[in-house]
Amino acid sequence: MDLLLQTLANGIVLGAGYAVISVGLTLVFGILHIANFAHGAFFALGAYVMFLMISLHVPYLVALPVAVAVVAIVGFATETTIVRRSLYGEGHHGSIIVTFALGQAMVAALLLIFGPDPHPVGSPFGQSTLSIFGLMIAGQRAFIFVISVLVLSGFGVWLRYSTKGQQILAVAQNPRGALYSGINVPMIRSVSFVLGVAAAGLAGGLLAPIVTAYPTMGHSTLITGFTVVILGGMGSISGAMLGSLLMGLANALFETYVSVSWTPALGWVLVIAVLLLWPQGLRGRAELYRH
Amino acid sequence: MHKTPADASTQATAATEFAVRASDIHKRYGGVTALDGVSLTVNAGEIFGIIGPNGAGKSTLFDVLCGITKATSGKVEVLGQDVTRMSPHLVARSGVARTFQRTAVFGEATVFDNLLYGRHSSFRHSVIGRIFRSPAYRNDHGAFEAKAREVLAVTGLGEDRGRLASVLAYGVQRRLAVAVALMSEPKILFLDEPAAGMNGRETDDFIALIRLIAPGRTIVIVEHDMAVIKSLCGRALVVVDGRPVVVDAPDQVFKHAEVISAYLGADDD
Amino acid sequence: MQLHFTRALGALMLGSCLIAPATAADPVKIGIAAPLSGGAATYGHDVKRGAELAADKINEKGGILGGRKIELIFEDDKGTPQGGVAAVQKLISVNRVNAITGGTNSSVVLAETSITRSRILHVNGAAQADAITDQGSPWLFQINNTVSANSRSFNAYITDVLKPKTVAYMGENTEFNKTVLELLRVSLKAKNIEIINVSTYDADTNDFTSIITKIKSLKPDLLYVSDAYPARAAQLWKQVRQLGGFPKEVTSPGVVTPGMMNPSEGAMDGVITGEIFVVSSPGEANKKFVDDYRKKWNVDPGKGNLVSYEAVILIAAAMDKAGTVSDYEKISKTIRDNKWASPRGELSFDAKGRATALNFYIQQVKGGKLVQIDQVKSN
Amino acid sequence: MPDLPTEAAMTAPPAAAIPTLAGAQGSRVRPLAALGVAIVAAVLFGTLVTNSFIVTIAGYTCAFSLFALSINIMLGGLGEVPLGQCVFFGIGGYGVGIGMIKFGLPFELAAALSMAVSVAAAALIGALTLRLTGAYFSIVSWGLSGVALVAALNLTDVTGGPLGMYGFPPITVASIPLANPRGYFFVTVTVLILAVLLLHAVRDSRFGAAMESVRQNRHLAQSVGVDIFRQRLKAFLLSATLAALGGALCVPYAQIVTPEIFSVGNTVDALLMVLLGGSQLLVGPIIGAVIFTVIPHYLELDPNVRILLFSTAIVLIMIFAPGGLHQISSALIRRFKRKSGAQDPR
Repeated sequence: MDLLLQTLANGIVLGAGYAVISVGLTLVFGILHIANFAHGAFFALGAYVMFLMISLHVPYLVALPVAVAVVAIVGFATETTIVRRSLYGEGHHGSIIVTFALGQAMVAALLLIFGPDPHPVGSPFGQSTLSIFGLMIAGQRAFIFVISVLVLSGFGVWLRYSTKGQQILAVAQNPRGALYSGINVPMIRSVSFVLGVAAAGLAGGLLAPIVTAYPTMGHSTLITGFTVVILGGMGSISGAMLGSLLMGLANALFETYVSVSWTPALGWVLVIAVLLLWPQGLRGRAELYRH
Repeated sequence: MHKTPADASTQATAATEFAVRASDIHKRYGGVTALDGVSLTVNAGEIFGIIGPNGAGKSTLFDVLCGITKATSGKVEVLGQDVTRMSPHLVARSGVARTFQRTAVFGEATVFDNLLYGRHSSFRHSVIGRIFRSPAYRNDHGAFEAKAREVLAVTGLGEDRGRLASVLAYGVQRRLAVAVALMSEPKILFLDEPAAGMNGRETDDFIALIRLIAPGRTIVIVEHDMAVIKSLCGRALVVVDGRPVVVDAPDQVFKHAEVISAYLGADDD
Repeated sequence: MQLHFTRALGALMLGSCLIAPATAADPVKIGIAAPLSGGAATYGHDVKRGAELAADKINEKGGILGGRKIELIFEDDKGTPQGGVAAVQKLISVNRVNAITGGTNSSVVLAETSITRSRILHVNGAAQADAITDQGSPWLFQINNTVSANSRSFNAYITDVLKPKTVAYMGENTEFNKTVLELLRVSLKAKNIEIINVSTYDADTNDFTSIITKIKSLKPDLLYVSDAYPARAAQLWKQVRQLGGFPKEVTSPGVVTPGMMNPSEGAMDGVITGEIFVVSSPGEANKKFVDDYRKKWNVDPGKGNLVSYEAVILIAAAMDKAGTVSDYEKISKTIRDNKWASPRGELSFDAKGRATALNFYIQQVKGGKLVQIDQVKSN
Repeated sequence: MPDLPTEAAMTAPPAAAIPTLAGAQGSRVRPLAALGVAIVAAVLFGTLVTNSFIVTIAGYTCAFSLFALSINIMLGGLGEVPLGQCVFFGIGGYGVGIGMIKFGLPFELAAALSMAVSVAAAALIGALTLRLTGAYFSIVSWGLSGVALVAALNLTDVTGGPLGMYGFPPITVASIPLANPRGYFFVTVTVLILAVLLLHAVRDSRFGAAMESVRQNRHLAQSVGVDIFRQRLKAFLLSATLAALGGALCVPYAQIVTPEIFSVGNTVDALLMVLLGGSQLLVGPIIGAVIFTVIPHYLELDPNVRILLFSTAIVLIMIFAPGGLHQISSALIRRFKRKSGAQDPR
């Protein structure tokens, strides 16, 4: 029984981590209709900025926003130099390849600058462990859980009630209509891209103390992100949240009660099953992937 | 041969067999009702117009008629066969061709290849047949060449056969779209706002083209440009807010009160 | 069969290898195929550093064969078999190297041997899979202990000294870890110690909380972790620590590196492991190696650095003694018939071309450093 | 249909002759002449080049080009990015490995069987995934390759587990030993040429035309009677067959088949080849493959710098010349023609 409760707790905390990773991915897909295969690289970038800050003795809680800002800036540069020029309008075909190549380039760059070895990223919560009625939760994970709940709910409120947020939703619903109704669609697009990438940076900064910083760290993250996002329905933020929770619980339960070695396959099996039942994913909208 | 409203109506009464018959079509997207109980009958051999203000549901009706979108309820018969649930490519193979408002042609291909693609449904040869030049392949081949020559002549695209569709002038692209449709030797031809964005000369040429290809075919046109409807159609259906208002000769329908109010009300482009 | 076919290969390619006879002044080229890009690049680094130190040492002494210097040529094996084959092919046919070494990933080295067998001298530095030298091949040698050699020594220590009642195992799903697990099962069974849980995860796993939670719920006496990838192992131990740890904790022999201990930030303290080399081990040779290494790279050497160092030294010394750089029959015989000085003492090679370390050190992580706590005869 | 193009080219204004991105146009370079050149070049290369490294790499490049071609059936043919294509590449490799080592089959038979298995797998996967398009298709197929990798790692009895299948008996095709670099090269290059001929025929067939029409304008294609799903499935099956063949022919090179064969890295390499050469040119992937495999061996660069350069190149290509080198070269040719006073197209 304890085991079950602990497993569920692990699953939820894990899901919170997935949520931070996937929110940016789903936002970018929803607004720009781009599956950003460079998301993992931006995640790694965020972790490395944290590593630099920490090694400069910047306190963790200060370093985190800095990391997000730096990644956001890089994201903006990418948007103006690459994404805007090549990817808007046309189908997924180009965007997949460009973002994939971009990701590879960034990882190679990280490898050249920082070398292949993993770097520790200290965090005040790094070593501590919370125990709530006998349930053990690593401090950093508890922290991630809190932050992701705060950030995501904040983001949701912002989308719903701020003008810009509503414009973003409008563009996601119907770009042409938004254009006619006088919304500056290109601007909304770059805003969304930067937001999405910044979210990846945040995820990197949050998870770095757990997974350490190494160049190829984004790979598995990207895979998790995509499974979660497809499960929830690409472009749907609530779907991503739902998907994260489900995937977190599913992984935890499967690892504890079934088989660890087959867990990596579980996510994809779930994804395919879901897509067969609900072709747009749990919360997705059809037009998002209609040709 | 140019149909006047008069001989169209006589034909309408005379004709017993119909080309398209839709009965009580309803179409809903989520909460929105696009079509609300539309029924219509298009007689074989006539040129039939569908008009109405923007967002009246013309295009939806059009898509339902030629099988691209499926009606929520109601029945569509084309050439005597029920196509209500039939998948689009099968509808196409049963002798129905159409043009589109926007994505009109195969842009990256030459005019000639556009015709080739248009011929798909009447080809029979396999890849193996292609390699060994099987009789089936040679038949397809001959038939295609003959048809292509004819269509190129009719649509006056002979000069442009080697050009990329995307580099052609707009009016020419429209003629190419019709040419592609003609390659499948359709009994019924659906034209979705064919004259939209054409200048006067292009429009006149286009009207001439339609008259040229009309004989032996049924043609259904959705169009804003009343001049086109008036000069081509024997009868026209007016759709307003997803409901059929009146079917009559084009110059008659505008005497209808509801039509007038609808057109004055709606800001037409 | 195998041999037969590669003879054909050798015969065919030799022609292209032995053009332009070398003169006394030409350097002796040693080709090093190692992962320099991608996820395994961290191992490639170890190889590079060890090998370069060795080359420096030899060339300081004026090279071999009356003044021929050692020249190292590195090629990226990308950590994949295809990459390894391409790298070795190129080193042999384009760079015209006189011997091949490097190699960290077993499946990569295994692929490489299909090219080098009966064609060129191949000294495998770090890769541990028994499969590499099992078929035995006249010109193929292995410096590092095989997995089984290491495990036999280490498991003996577990069963005879640590004497746990129950054991839980977790490790990555690789050939190396699979072998470790099999051997562990055998030795535990012999002393009828129960192995109560086995969890093998794949390369992309970075969250172990549920695995650890489950294992903790089974309250094992000893946790055996088998994971050679520094980044992941560091995360794993952190998470073990955060969930309270286990009475006895050991990790598979021959995998603990500074690159693993530093990022673990003390989480590995108390973990016991075994190794064929330890910085603090006695002996002039070892002290000298460690000092030289610190001087060149100002970090402590690890096993990965040591074996690639030894590989280069061995190749050079053997060529020198045999008085040839291309008569591999003769060089190989020389290697088999003699004992070779190394920081670990005198190495000798058995019929399959495997060197067996003289000593096997049981070590424990203390304050982020490996400290020797026991020493068993390697068998 | 080869007669038509030439006939078209004759009667059409010179504009018809300008190279374009259009699929059918790509095949209008007099096929027989091209074939002759290819054969002569292959024979000369195979007989004159003595450096065994280059000959072996060439053989491997031909084998891998088959995989690139199969990717291009999906990319150039359907406009999809099949990140999971390595599944079929891997089936080809494991098919040979299991067939030869576990069942002692001859290479040819093992390869044929692996192709059959690959087609069966493609039929199943296609039924599941081909109704998806764009990013959905790419990601899900990628995921399936992940599943394949996990399976290869864990089904030790079948796949040999993490260390895979190794210790092959001598591999021969029609009693040509593939251990011999020349033998390997001639076999792979022959298969490659045959494959290109097949694809050329496909492109000019009813199927090819339908595929191209779907890629360019699926709605219009549907409205002229093309069954989109069926065409996509046929293309998928064809590409799976080629991928398996490529995977099988790569085995003699590495002499080992490991689970990494299912890693997306292989797909990405092939994708880069296709993009370098140009996805709309029939032999584009092969050109790309040559550039991609040969150049790195002569650039004395840090491997990571190399990756950085290649990836950046891809981004630039996608921004400025989505048609790859093929597009660049034809653009240059056109400019040159204009300069030399040739009639300006259009």
